[in-house]
Amino acid sequence: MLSKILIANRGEIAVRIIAACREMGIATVAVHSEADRECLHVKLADESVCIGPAASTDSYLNVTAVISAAEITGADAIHPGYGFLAENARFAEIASECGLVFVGPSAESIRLMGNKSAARRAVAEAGVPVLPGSEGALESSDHALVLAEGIGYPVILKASAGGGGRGMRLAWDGDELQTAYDMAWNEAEKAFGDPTLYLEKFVQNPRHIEFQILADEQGRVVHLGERECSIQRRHQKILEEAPSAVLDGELRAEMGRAAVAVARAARYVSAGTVEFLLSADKTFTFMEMNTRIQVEHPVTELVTGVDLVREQLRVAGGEPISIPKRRQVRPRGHAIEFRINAEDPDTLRPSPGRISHLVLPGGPGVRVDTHLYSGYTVPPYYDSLIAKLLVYGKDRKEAIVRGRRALEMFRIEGIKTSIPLQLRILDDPEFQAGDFSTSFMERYMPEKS
Amino acid sequence: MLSKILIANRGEIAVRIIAACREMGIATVAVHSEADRECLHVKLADESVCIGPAASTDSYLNVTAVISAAEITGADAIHPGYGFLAENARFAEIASECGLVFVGPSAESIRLMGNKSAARRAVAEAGVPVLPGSEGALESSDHALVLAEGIGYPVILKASAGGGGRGMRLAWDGDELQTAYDMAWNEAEKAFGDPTLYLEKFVQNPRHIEFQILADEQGRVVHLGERECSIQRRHQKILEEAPSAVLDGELRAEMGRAAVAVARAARYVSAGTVEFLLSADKTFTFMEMNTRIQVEHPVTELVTGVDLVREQLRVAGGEPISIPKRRQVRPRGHAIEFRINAEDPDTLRPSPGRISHLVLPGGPGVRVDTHLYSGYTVPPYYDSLIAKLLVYGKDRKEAIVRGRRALEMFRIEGIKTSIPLQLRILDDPEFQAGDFSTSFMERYMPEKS
Amino acid sequence: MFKFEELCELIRLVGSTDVAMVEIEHAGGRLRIDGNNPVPVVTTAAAAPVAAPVTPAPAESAPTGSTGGSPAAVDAVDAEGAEGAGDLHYVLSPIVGTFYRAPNPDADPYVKVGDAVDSGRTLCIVEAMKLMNEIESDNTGTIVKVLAENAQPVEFGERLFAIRPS
Amino acid sequence: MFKFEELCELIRLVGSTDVAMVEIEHAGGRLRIDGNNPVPVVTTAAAAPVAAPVTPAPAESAPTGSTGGSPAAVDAVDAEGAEGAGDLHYVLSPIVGTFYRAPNPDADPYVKVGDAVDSGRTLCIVEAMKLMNEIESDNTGTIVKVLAENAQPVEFGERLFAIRPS
Repeated sequence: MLSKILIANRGEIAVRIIAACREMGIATVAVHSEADRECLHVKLADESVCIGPAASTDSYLNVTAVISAAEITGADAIHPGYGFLAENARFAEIASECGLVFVGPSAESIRLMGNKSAARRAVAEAGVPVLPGSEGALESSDHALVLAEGIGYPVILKASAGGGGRGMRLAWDGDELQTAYDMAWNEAEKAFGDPTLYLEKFVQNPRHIEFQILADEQGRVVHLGERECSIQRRHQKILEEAPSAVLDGELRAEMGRAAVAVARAARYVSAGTVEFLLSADKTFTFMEMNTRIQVEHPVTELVTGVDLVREQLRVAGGEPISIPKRRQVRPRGHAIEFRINAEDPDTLRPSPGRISHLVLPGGPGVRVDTHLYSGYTVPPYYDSLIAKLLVYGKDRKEAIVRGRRALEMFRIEGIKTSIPLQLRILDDPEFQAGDFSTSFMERYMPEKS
Repeated sequence: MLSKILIANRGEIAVRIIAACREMGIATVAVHSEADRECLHVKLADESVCIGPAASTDSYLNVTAVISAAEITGADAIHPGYGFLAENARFAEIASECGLVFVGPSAESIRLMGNKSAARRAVAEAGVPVLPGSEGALESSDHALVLAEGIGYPVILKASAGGGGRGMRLAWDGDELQTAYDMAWNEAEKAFGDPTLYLEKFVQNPRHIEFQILADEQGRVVHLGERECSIQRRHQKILEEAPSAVLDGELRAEMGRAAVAVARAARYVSAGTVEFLLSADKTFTFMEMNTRIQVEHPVTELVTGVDLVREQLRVAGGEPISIPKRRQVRPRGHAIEFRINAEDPDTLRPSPGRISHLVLPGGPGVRVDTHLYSGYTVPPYYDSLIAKLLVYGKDRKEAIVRGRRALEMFRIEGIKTSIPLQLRILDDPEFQAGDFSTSFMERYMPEKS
Repeated sequence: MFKFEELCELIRLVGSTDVAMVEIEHAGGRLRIDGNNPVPVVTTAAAAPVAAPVTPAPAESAPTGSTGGSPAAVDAVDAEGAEGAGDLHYVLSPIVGTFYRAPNPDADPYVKVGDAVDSGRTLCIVEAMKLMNEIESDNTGTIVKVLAENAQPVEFGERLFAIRPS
Repeated sequence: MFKFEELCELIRLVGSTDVAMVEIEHAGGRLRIDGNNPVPVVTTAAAAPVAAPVTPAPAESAPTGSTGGSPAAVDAVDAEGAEGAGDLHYVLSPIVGTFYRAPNPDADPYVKVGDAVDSGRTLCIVEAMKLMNEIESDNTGTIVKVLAENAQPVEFGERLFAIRPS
């Protein structure tokens, strides 16, 4: 059992972790940059430590500062949240070396799943479908051309060390592939310091479906069903829901088994997410595994009643998952998460600034996870996510109706937010029909200038 | 189906009704006094009308002003909320005469249940146990003495027109009853303009258990289980929960049947509540019926998933209750409501004023129904209830743990609130054990000065 | 300019009310106190010797989204602008209802702009629940502006007429 | 324009109410106090006879509930009070860690109050992850106060020493 946790993160996820810790009787230490003195997680934690200046490279990404803060406060564990150091294998390793429990999987699991081509190979060996593509890293553009001929175009180049869409290039024929190879190589080199590329068949208009996993040290691995995450913009999720409108019981069970197999292949312990591409003909292939708690985890919490952060903390303390062994986790009802970003809903430009007026929606079926308060200034240095509005209804229709009224009753003044964009998505007939793919948001993208 | 509703109330319940209306596509009209221009329900409704000065007798209780506001805005229905005009039979009648749908039961039902001795008689005739006592009004103190000899002391005198503890007097012997009779008569006369009294056996340390009822025009009456409301102070509920720790399935079914019988005896249509006293030996007797939506209705919403205000609006529009006919409503998990009042937690004196800082708790299993926002000034003219914090957990233990952390993460600055008192209740071993009666709060009452 | 205690009192006052800003220039000195309001609305007349013209945003103007209020509020501002605000008297609606300028659709209005009225003179009707309530002037003077529209709803406390007292 | 105590009172007042800004110009002096801002922004004009020391609640002092901050914050205030704040220079901790005044438990402190130090002189050690980081003076002068306690944690940016520059 853990007794004091340092939360190596900020904003809403830090507040969320504090809530879980309080319910478990675990003391909390907040860390913060100089720009985050007034951030809510600092006010709500039992203790706080300033670890550096505003720039996240010097504070939230500063391994020495974070570990040192844990040491001077006597914390026995570190929860990394998402982003920042959450998927940094070296950080997990250092924490362990310093006698601190890392609330997450082992460094080995992080490292394996962080290397996209290695992960792809391990997953394929575990019998989970992957997209046709290169077995490991590409040797040259000629190598890519030969493989692409065999697989058939279109193909996509991805950085082995990649994520967030950088180092990704699509090619519809050999000429395009030749050019794309050099560009992707350079981008990957620049973004990740590692130019290694791999190649995959490109699926047109797929759905992005992910499965929530929980695994404990006792060797139990369970999945808690899927989240539909196809509503994305530049590979950033905007709205997530559960269940997905296109999965039936059989496909859900099959994909769930695959997700568990992936977790087992990675010797995974803790909460994690296995992402799949689902093509129009309902064939699914492994995309990647996220080795952390995710922004959209509350969607699963709402339909399963399982507190994922508490489970994660239990497992980190060496205890087994609390879900009764014989009980199949059976999602009930429908949940939607709306990410509320501090940004202009038309230009998508960040909109930091002072919150002059704030009204959070209440009433049945509504949950708001946020670090906002009236008078708080959203700093320009970090992610623009400022709140997660979650709604729950007995079915998708009720969740959509509830989502609209909650968005309408959510008032944020002083900055621009994505609330108007979310309302437009809800009014979209294709969204309402559940008939969409990852290309859905293209219609809402501002023209590139 | 209703198309535009005037909400003849203010604060959190008006906001709650707006949420339900938005989900049903019903337009809303807020009314407000001059002191409530900045109240949240005014900001969130589609339209608003100022109906009078601060004093509620001149605004929220002003029948002409409310009806007139409905007429000039073209509303087709009036939702009275709770308090104010909610249980005023004459108001319900006038609304109907003016062609407005009154969202609640008929004037006849309100009138019957509003007269405590008449209600008692009707309920007894329906076969529901009532406390031994006078059949209707007492004729004199001698009449009271004779009855009391037969029933056995202690007995309690109550005003027929009463409520909220006024006109109530306890007597342990004939001498006390003689004195109590005159005092209760005078109090009732002063408080309600009607000195009529009735007499009942007094139950020592009972529990206050109430059942939620829904009834439609099609003649269907269902109950949605009980709420445990024994944590009271001066007959004002402070904390409510569901289910009650002392009801087993059999007793719940029996009391539920009794509650349905009461509703049928009152020819009840709409949402309503039947209150029972439950003595230590688990015998229950009818206390009264509240012919309105209640403050604590979200407790039942959390454990049943039924949106009571939406059901109430459906029924008012002539539609049947939406709960499938064959489905027994089976409460799941445990919910607690904490009433947050603007008051000093020690002296219990009201504490109106400006909210200078506000943080609402989020995370799993938390719901906040409130009209507060940072910068809002709580006026001194109305009820001190400013927020309802609701928590849900898989069992009572989890709900209590979650309640504590949510209360700790609920920050209200600028006024005093009952949050510290609620935390003290949660820490009470007898509360935690579920072992309490309506006398529980006596230990937390300030000394009378 | 001010004593120290007076200054403190002023700051407390601004901080505890909804005033957005107070600015004072006097004898070469200048004082400005900004309150915490989203909308800056307080202005003072230029070189005025302190005191009077600290007129906050009129509380009587109808809130946004209000039913019958918006046109009236606009008119009220016009009236103030056109005529110089300080010396006008406003007749307010004592009830919620529908405003009528005449006793029946075919009759002449009770009063029109330019009319001299005595205190107690009937100015209009506000109908509520089928009852015709005659509204009387509570001042003596000249009707400068009619601020509500015939047959339109009015709120409690809404401005109906502007009168220049005589 | 104001006495020092009066000025402090004013600042406290602005800080505790919802006033956003107070600006005063008088007899060639100018005072401006911004309230309610995350960034401290008090400035005074040079001409004012108010002197410099309008140092607001130091932003560097640790927030409530902070780990190692409280005693240091108290000391810092002492130092200001005792010595007249404006001309002091503070050496801040460039990292999170544990503060040591001496290279080892048996050794003498690197410096003590009253010592003259040059820029570049080692003042203390802040240990982070078993690494002993020598912290050097970034100014030349006299040590007026040691603001952190030996073997106690310090935050990033926390004040370690007060130096009167020479």
